[in-house]
Amino acid sequence: MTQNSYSLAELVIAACAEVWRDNGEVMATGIGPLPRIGAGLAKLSFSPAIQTTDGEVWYTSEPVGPGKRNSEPEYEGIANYDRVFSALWSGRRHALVGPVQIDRFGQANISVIGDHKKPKAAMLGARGFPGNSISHPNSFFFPNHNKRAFVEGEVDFVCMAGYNPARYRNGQPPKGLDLRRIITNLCVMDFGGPDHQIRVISLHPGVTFEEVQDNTGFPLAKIADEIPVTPAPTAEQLELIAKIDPNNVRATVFKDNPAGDRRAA
Amino acid sequence: MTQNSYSLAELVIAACAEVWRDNGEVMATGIGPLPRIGAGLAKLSFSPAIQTTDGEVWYTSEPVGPGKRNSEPEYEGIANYDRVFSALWSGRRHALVGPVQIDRFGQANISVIGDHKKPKAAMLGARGFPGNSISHPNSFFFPNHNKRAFVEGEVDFVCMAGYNPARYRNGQPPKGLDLRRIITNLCVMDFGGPDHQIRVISLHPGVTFEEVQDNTGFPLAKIADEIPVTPAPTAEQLELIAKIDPNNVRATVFKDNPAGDRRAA
Amino acid sequence: MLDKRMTVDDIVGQLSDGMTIGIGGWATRRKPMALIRAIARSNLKDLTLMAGYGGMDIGMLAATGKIRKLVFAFASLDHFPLEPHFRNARQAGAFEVLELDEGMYHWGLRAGAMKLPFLPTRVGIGTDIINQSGFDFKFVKSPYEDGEEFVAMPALVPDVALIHAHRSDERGNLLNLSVDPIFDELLVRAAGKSYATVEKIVTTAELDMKKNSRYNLVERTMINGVAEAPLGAHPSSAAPDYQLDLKHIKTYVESAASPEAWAEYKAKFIDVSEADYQTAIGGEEAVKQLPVPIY
Amino acid sequence: MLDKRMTVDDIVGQLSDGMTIGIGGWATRRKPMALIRAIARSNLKDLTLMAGYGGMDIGMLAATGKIRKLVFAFASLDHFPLEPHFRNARQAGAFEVLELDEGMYHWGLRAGAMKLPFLPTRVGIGTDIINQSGFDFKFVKSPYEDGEEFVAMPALVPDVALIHAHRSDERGNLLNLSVDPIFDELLVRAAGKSYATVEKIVTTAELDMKKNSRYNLVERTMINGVAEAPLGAHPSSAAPDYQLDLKHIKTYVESAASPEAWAEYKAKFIDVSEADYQTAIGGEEAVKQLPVPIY
Repeated sequence: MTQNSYSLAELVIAACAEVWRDNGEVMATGIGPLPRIGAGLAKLSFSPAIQTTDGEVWYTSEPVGPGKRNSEPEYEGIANYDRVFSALWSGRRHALVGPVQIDRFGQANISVIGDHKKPKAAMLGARGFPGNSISHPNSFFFPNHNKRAFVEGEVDFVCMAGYNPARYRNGQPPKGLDLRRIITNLCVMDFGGPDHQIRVISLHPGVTFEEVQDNTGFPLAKIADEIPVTPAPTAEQLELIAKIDPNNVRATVFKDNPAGDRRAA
Repeated sequence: MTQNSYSLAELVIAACAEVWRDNGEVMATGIGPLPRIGAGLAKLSFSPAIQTTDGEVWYTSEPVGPGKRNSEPEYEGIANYDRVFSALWSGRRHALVGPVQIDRFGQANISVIGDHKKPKAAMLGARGFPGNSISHPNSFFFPNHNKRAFVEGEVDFVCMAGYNPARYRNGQPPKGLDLRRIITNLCVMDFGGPDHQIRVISLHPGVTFEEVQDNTGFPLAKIADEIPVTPAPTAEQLELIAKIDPNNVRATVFKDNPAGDRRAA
Repeated sequence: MLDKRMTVDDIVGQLSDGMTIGIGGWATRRKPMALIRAIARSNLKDLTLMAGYGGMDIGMLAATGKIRKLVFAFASLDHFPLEPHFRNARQAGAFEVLELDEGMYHWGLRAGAMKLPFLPTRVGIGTDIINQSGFDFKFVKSPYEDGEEFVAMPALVPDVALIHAHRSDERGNLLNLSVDPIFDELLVRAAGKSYATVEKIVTTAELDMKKNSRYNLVERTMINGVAEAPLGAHPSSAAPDYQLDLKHIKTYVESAASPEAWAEYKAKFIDVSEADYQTAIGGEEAVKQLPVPIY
Repeated sequence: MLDKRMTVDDIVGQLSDGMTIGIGGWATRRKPMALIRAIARSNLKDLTLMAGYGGMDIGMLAATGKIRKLVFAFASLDHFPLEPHFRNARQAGAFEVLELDEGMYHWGLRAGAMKLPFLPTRVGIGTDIINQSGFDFKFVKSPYEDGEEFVAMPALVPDVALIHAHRSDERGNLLNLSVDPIFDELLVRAAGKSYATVEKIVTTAELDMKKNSRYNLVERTMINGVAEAPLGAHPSSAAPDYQLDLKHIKTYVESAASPEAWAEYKAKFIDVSEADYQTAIGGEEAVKQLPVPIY
């Protein structure tokens, strides 16, 4: 296995896994194949205490990847709907979700594009985003880093609260608001800039800051003048990823399943 | 079976049953043997829709009397602790309980006699009395009608709210407060006097209003100048009572199990 | 004895124009679809639909023009994330909406169940949920030292709740045998009246309540009527009795492509008796053999 | 792998003077008595005890002088309605109290579980509950048209919750197999940390979670440690594993008659190891044969 033999999906999975490092014993929810496999990777390596589900209603002893299963996993507990709220309101959860839009404040949208009363595009509805956002840590995954996702102004309908002082009657978000990381097809970002400004903390191999900035509707901060490269998944991580995702669903997320290191392309 | 062949306990049971007449489909809770048998009697005769329990955690298809059972009753539903509160907060319950003290406002006490910080007698604690009192109809049973039970001033610790305007910030009790009847060894009373004054609505056979008033710490109203006699249980009712209480626990409630019609004594 | 048995049409007969109707289940799980179809073919109009965890219940009543206002947190067919008929109607501005967080929705039901006008929550703060024209959200301040300010989530109080369960006796003692009961209990407690369709009405003894106590959804005093409606949740699931019907859901999704496609779906699957519906979907045999879906 | 196994003494070692300790169970059901006995023989002092649905937990810690303040709704031994040691201590003014309604108590736990400082309720209005020196109850007004005023029930937040359950695996995945779980789930969610004694620690597979999901008390992230303590609820019940021990409870009740009687009870049943305790009560065989009580 050469150093470059990992896909962009696998790079993203490893970056997703990192969000659950040092979280303690929390419910780890990864929405979509790559975040879900990422949660599994975290659990099988550096965060064994996190609780992951089968994607439906059970906490399982081992991570369950997307797609068909060869055998029934061992269930360690019930994660029914009521209990998910009990867990999330307690703060003992970290979700990695995939909104349609996000803005400079970390405000995120899955409800509508356009006017809420008569939208250009009606999507899911707010789901649990409002409660998640002010109760427990949240991170984000965007498969297509562009200005339609990273919008210039505010998102069209704020489903997830963010660091926008104008949205709070006392200027301060509830103390549960804790936005952590944004993983995209180009880079990894966090909210560690001045006043929670979104900043690039690593660039995927072969991606430049300018490329990221050009595809983002608002100015980004940098963790350093020289932004690190997103760490390649280790051989051990690639093995664990293959174990969690035997159906290779990860290969279907990005068009043509590109290599993780685009310098090699 | 002659007209007088019923015990005071059976008279009281029939009077207890009456509290659940025309209540619709509610949870009927009778605390203590006579109220419990009374609830069963109501269910087997004029109020078949009420729900009664086995005294522990199950709703049963047929009433379950006190003491040993010959067979397991048919369970129709679960009445676990959580669900009891759901039922009572909904208002769909009528409880018939036996406090230690009650006052002219219907305020009732099962917590302490004397000072709450260092009581002369510590009893149960408030239990669910505060919530019951302002959520659903309540009635009362007192086996010994005397001035220690029907106190002159307010009860020593108000566990159940009553019709005492001074206790309400706006002078009005919550609309759920609905005190219905008081059944004792001497009479049946309700709260139908002026300003919810407690009034005698029937006297047990052989009991005079003066006897009741002399044993009550506050002035009572009368339903009429000629107070009716508490109706004797019918032959059919006595049969049902015997069916519900095959262990004859009812005979142990009043000392020497007196006759219901004390004129015959 | 108490006998609460009714037909599906009897239940729909209890509804009237302008009512607020709460729907149980979740997206593609235990939706009372026999009732939804009966409402869709009725003359009812101007309904306020409370369907926090919505799926085809919203879509079908949207497509048949029954909804004046929708209270919801999402509309989805899960495996098909977007509910196409909901989508068409929303994009046409066909009805008012009050969009809520999923947790706010059941918190509002809990307020209704407890006969409280509101319950405090942080949920909604910082979002557009509390800036909608659909409701004027008020705030409430903690009277204790913390002094924190909360959204006052108003009680959600449907006039009528409609749910689907697995078993009932004549008296309305219900079993919901699903692994996840969702929030049907709170919905029933919040509503003025509640009606349930069930897969099968059995004797009280057959409920085997001693074994099944944790599946007893709610006490019977909260249930005003029960109708036997086998496969009444189809094409959503009533597991363990049967799974969702992904093929049928796909047909339904495709029916949103054009008015003609919808007319065809409606003629075949809505404007027919439940007996004919069951024949059209391949009968009980086929439904009971649907595979367990993968999530 | 995650291993949360501890001993009863390990758990008591996590407690310290002045802490607020919440106790699960109800009167004579699933009281964590092995832990209560261990606290009773420890040097711990000045505890605030939250035992809404109290029994011997309150009585034993009252009789051994551990309680500085008691938060409760009742203390009872059910078949013996009055808890005699609680009674003696109360009548001696031995500790402060905050007396609550049973429903207020779990409503306060729910506030704690949801990280809210209070929840509104009508309960307490018109009673002396809200006039006690133990807490300065505040009021909160509905911000909607009704304008109704409510008691603001403060969150109950124990530093540590102690509960007894039936099974656990090493990771703290719990089964509470009782017909009625009471409010142990809310207590655990409200507390800063939670520890459980269980009848038996088994493998995760042996929990048979697929069959027992509705008996899974709470997710393991809420459980900080588990100790195997067979008969750990005795003399209260841990049905279906065993019933309450009415004879032992009678002995306990009688031990309140005099300081000598109490000294004798304490020497025999508290100041001993759990192994000796089990011998003193006749061993597992005897306890497992206790009859089902009649209510």
